[in-house]
Amino acid sequence: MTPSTRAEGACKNRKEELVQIGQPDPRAYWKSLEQLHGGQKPSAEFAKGLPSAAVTRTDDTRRDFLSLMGFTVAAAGLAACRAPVQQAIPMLVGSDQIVPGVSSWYATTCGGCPSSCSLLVKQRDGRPIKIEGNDRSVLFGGGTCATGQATVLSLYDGERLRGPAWKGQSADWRQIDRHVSESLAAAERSNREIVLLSGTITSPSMLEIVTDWSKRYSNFRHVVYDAISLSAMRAANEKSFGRKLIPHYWFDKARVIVGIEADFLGTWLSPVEFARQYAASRKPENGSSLHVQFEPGLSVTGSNADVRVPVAPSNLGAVAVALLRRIAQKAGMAGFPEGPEPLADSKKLDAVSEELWRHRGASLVVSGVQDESVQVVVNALNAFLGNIGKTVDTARPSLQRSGDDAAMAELVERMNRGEVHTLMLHGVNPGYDYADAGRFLQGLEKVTLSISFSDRRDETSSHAHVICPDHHFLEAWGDAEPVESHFSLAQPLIAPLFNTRAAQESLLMWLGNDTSHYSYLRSFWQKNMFPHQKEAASFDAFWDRSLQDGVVDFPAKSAAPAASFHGDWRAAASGIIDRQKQQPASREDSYELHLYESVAMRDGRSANNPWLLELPDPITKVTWANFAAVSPQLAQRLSLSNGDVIALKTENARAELPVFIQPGQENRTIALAVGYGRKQVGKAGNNVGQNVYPLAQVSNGFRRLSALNIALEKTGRRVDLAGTQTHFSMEGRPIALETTLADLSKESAAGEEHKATPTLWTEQPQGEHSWGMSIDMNACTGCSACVIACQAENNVPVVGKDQVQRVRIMHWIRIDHYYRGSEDNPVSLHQPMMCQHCGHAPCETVCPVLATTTSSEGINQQVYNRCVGTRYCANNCPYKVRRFNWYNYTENPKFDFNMNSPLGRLVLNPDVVVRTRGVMEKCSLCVQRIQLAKNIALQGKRELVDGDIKSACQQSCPTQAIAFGDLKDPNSRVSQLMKSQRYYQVLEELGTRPNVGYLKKVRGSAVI
Amino acid sequence: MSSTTIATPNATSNAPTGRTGTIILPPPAWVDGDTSLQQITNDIVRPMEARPGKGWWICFSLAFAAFLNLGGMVTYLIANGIGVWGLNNSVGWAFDITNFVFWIGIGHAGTLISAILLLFRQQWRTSINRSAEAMTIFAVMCAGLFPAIHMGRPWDIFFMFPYPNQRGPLWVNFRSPLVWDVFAITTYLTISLAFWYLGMIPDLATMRDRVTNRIRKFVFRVLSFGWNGSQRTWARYEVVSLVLAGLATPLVLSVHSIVSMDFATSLVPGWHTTIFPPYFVAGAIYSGFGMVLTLLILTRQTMHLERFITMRHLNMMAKVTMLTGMIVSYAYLTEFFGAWYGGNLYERYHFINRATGPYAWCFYLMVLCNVITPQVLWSKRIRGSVAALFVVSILVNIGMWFERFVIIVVSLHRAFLPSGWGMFYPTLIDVGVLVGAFGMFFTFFLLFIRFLPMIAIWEIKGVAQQQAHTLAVSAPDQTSAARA
Amino acid sequence: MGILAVCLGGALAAWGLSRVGIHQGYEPVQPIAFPHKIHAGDNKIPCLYCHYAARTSRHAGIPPASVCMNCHSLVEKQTVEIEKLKEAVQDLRPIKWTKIHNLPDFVYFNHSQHVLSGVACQRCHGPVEQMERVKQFAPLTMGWCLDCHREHAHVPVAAVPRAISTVAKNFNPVAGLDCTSCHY
Amino acid sequence: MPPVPKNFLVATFLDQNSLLQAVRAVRDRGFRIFDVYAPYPIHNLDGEMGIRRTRLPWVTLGAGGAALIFALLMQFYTAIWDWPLNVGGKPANSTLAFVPITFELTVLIGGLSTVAALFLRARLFPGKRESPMLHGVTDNTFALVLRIRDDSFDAHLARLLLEQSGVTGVEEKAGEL
Repeated sequence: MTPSTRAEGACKNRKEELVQIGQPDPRAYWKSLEQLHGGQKPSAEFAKGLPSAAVTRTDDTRRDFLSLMGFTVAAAGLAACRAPVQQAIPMLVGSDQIVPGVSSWYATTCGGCPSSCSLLVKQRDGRPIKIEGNDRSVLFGGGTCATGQATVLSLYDGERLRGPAWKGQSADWRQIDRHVSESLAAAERSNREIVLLSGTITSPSMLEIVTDWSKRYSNFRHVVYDAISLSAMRAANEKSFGRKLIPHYWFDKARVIVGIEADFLGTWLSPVEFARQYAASRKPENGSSLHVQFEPGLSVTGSNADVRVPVAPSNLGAVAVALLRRIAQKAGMAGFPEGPEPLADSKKLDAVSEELWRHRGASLVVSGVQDESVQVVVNALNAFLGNIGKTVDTARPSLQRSGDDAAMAELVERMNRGEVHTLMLHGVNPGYDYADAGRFLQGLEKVTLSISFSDRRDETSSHAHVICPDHHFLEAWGDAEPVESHFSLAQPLIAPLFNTRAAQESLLMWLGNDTSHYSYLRSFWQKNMFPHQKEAASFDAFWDRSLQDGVVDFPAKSAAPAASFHGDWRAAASGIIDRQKQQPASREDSYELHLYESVAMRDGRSANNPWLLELPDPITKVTWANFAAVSPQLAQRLSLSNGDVIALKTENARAELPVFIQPGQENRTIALAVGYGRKQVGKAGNNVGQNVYPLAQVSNGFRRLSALNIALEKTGRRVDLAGTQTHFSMEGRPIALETTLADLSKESAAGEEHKATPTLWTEQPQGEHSWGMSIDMNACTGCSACVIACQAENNVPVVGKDQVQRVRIMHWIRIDHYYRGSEDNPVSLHQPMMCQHCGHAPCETVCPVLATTTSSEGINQQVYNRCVGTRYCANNCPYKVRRFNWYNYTENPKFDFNMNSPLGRLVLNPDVVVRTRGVMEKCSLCVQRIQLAKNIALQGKRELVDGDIKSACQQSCPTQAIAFGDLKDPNSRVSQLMKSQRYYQVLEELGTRPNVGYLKKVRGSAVI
Repeated sequence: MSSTTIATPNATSNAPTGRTGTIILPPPAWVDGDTSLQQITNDIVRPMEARPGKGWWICFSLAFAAFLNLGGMVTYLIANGIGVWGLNNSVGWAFDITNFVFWIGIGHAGTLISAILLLFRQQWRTSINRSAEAMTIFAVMCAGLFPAIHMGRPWDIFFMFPYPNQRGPLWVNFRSPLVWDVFAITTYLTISLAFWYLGMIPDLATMRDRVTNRIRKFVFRVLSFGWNGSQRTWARYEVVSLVLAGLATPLVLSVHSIVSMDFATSLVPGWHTTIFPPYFVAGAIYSGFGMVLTLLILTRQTMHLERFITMRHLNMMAKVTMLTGMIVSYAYLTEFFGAWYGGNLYERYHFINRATGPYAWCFYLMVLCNVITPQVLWSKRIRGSVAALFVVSILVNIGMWFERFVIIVVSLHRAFLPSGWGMFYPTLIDVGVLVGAFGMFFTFFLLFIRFLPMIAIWEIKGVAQQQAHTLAVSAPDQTSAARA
Repeated sequence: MGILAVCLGGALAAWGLSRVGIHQGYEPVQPIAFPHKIHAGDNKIPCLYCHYAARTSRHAGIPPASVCMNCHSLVEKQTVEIEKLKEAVQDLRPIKWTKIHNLPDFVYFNHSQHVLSGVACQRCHGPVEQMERVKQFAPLTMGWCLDCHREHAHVPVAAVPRAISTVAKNFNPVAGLDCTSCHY
Repeated sequence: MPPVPKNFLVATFLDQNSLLQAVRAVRDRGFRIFDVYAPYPIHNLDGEMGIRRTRLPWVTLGAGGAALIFALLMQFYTAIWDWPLNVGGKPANSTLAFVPITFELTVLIGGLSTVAALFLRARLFPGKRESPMLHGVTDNTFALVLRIRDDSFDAHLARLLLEQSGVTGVEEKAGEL
């Protein structure tokens, strides 16, 4: 690989090091498959992509200049002096797959969480650099989530293990295989168990390997453990429908959606898919569905609901029961146990049940409460409403969560009793996230051989005897079946960066099967998938097409009719009522806890990903920490202010977190995000926030994400939270506008189209196109996938907590969150905000050096190399979307995130300049994508068509809230949307004439 | 003024006063004591010839330390990036541009005294114009420092100038007030420097003819351009002075107007207002006079120049300060009225926020210093007290610094979208650069009063001669009264 | 005299400053003395035969050694330089060429866009087919780029010989003058 | 070394009034005053000496006017003709925005040219040596200098006239002025 930049000295040497392949030097990375195989070197000029791109270059210019500052007449002679010699090293043997400088796209499956979304990954010069959704997937439809977008950075995580380790010492695979085989033989002879403890496995081929193991070893057991499990739901569904399953939901078919503490738009089960369905059901053109959410803390889902009711965790079951009581009455079911009304305002429940009943068969009740009885009640609700088989699909269930809390608890006990000989840990970290992590680790001590497939020394693997680091999913083959009969393939985008091995391959190896994982996968598909299809004649053709598409869908395995509900809902309901009655009257000083997955951190597995650490929480906009969300009322009563650290105590755990005053928070409940406070994940994520998993209470064998009777005390300490937005009121300004369904229909009658503000100036000459964007605030859920997508696409640096606190976040797109209404339960609005590409841009007029001007195609273009950094443009930008490079964020040890390491810089997009310090930057409407699309059109000798260009944010959006296109093309989607009655431009009264417009948020009919 | 100069004879007129029979009050005497030419020369150059006193050394050490500190701070700033300041995405300018506007404002009094008062033939300017002009130049140098160092990439500052280049050529944006600033400040500094230096040439010649040390003689010879007091040259010289004064007068008004346009042409609530140019000019003169008062009181007391910088001079300056202070106060009122009357949502919020927001204390400090303080100058007793005037002048300086801070930071920190709101907190480097700029200013000023004639010798001579002449002709008996 | 010296010095300094960062005429010695004259000139091998990436990529690319070997495994003539090439291929040792045309990283230049629009290679690289050793022909300054872009901002590249014959006859893209044509 | 011919008659005074008297006296008798040297400008002396009003302001006007035209042309050329960029949708010819720079350049070049013209006209330049003939004129002495040109110069009469008007010393001196 060539140092294409004019890099000298240390910088160059480092790159030279990178060039050395196969050296033991840990910094010697692959840059491409070809490099690894066959000793071919991909060619030269990776201009900007390589580490230290523009930065060194501009420095050189400066160096040239400074060297001439001291000139006299000799300046002329000096001008002849040369910049450092650059070398270009072509491949020895050309490849028809890799043309330097041309990106290719491969379909694969996301390994960021068990939702297993289908992806298309951009590979450039042998490196995956951008994750995008695979729009051929019928489930996920091309959207992604923030976590998925960020997984590409995890690939280049410097904390990943460079190779396998045996008892803390690095070892080679052969050694390890010998040790493990010996140990397994011993295990077989003993009467102790061999256990594979894994997270949810959606891969059918891997499950086949697990089956092979159970066949081979009689004492083998597979235990599935999810940190955030839906174990109770599975158990309840076994009781209700006779099968341990998680149903697959169809939010798009529901006209009334009732959520009882399930953040299905943010984190719950399969958020990308659900967000997509949800947006479809919420289209105002079709008369939006009604969404009612009962939840303790304000979640992304709750912030989108038409009606949101704050309910304490202990009361959620009662709400479900109260709803069921009403529905049962309507359905004519007798014998419903009597109980108190859970809400002060019982009319609300009447209205909700009325709506549900009115939309029988087209409604949906979901709950994430980890309680069997509640889930049975919810199942009963859906059953009585006739939703089973319609919006609740049990015939083709979701396989995205299969954790079993009880089995895990049992395993821990067995381990402690010394009944486990060999324990293999795959995709789990119970040493961090298990409710009683101490007990688990104690048990681990008693295991004869513990093997972890973790990619790093984490809280669990550091206690294991062997670490056999698994590939990152972008380096690995694989498949997934997120929903029954919907398959998604995974293929490697890069040769393994380190001496890692697919866990599947290790498992096969220890079974004595030395086929590669790839051939195992292929033969598995040949055996199990190929026969079910008819299109392809040969398996090779089928395989190639499947690999190219990334997804294969088969009809449901069993054409069984919708499962009938036969759960004992009466018992479940009375159980809940009894529990409610038994509950001690809540004391003044005891509170409830609500634990939730944050959009950025989820269960904590990506905790070393600086992009995610710096992703503002969609609701609170806090980065780099978790916090205790308390209601304004409680804060006032306890005189707490943002940042005051409080201690929360359960019977056996205690956590201290800073307070964040959260409007809409249930008054007696304190909400905490799990996934933070990891101790052994890496330098970026270690000790960020607090681990609150130990606070979770276990009831009836299920770990609930809540706790009762929490003691709260003030510590007197303060921790300043790093929020990217500190003011959540619009102050009565017309910024994020909303309308109602009723008004909308009235307006359509009036039929008034948006008109540009008048101007005194003559129109400037325009080119062939006029790029514009339209953002549907009704579709935007605030999920923040676009933020990370933009960061990945545009080489946006991570700046760290301190800089965020100093209001210096660099994100080009932010999602503004505003509240309206009362503090106790306000209405939320999410407004993505990026450069509005004003036709009459205030920033341009004030730039002294013409570093920012309007292009002939309507883009507000920022030229970094011309910018001198007066920041005048940022001051004069009414949208405050310009971002200044306060420091050098690349190759600066003070910002020790991905851009400070040669490995981390591999993620940079070579088509976008890495900005040096002192220059202004901002959204460019992904101009590199526009140019690329134009060039592709040129290569294809055709005109650009609508949809050729998708901005990174648009591509990632699961709800298609963002439309980008040519405003001059009257048929483009964006032009069509501009004609919408809901179209408006933010602050258009200033005469800025933005090319980015918004569609107003629509509030549902005010039935409730 | 009017009370003492009912019919002051025209300074250039040689008509014997009183000849026409009008009752003429004696003109004010602007030089006390012996008005013999030699004595004037001796008295004025005394500080340059004597060894500097303890007071000078203390002041100089402090100032120079701060100046060195500025060097360190600026080096650190350029080595690390603008991030070492407290600026952020919401508040892109704070101490940097506050200091810039503050120093530019300080400069204005010098030009006003030297140019505008020359055109108005105000003789009291003669004792103070030299040092006021020097103050202008040093202040503009301080001011010029900030636009340079506030840039993210100061090494690219040459991008700001329209020079032929190989980028197309790519020129500059002549619509940007920052480019106007570049031209305005360059012009202002150059013209002020020319004016100052031109005025100093005869005095440099005086020095050349006095000093005996060969090196000093050489230096003064080079600097004095071979001036020999030729009346033919004097005639041209005076005309050129008038021409320069005529040019500098609109220039000084334009400079702060242009600086104000940095704000006025933007659309930030609190900046976007048409009253800024006159408001800023008045503020500049107000702050400049504050600084002139500070400097002259210090120099007068430490260098014993009471003969030339009389209480009457201080009195005049106090009056100008009071007048401009009231103009400034009026502008504050107008801003609030405009916000209320204009009915613009953002503008209104800004002014409510100015008076009640997190930076309200800055606003009230500004009101205290700029609105309340000048009112005490109505009192003749205060105008006659050096100590009181000194305190007032310091308060004026503080108030005017905060005025700029309020305008810049308070406007920026809560602009249009509440999601983009943020607070500015200065860092040590911010404060260090602020202090350092004062260090630079005072270092230069202290060197100036030590090495260059800080009062225009030749102008004082002219005034003193005329004063002696007039008094002798018109009312010799009132001379002592006027002095009292 | 003095004034003249100052003027002369100033002019020289200005000229010197104006040449900073321009490496026109750069003609480094390459590890293998590859003569473009023989290949592209005498033997008339099309530019895009070896620099095939220029058709699809932003980089024209230096041909992999395997491309050289397409001919040199057949052509019998042997020289010291060809021997160097063959050794490198045998040893799997990449050849480190010295890059001649270097644009700053903040400029995005796409070869394929220009090649497909019909810009002849010689327009920027000069008469390479006559060069024994390649040297930088053009100043590669922004002004130089713009000279051509302005010329073809509305008039497609037509007068210049086509580098590639596959460009559709009636598809004549024009040159962009926006900053974002090259800077992003 | 041959004696240098004494070519100037230098009369020195210690007060302005004596000087004025002397000037009138010698002028009345037809002497042409070479120059008067004074520590400060004496305002009513120019007329007495017969000095014409200087034409330097015309330089200001000319240079300022040229600068004005240059500034306008520069801005028109760069912003409209050479490379009109779309800056905030504003028309390329934003004439009003060009006013400040036009004004500043006019003042700058006008002012500097005037100063330069003064230096040229009065032959002032850095390092020019002072004349030893004029001791004290930068301090407290006024000097009236007559040039002894040829035989027609009545040195005696001149001396007489000067001595009558309160002179402190009259001397014939050789040298350059």
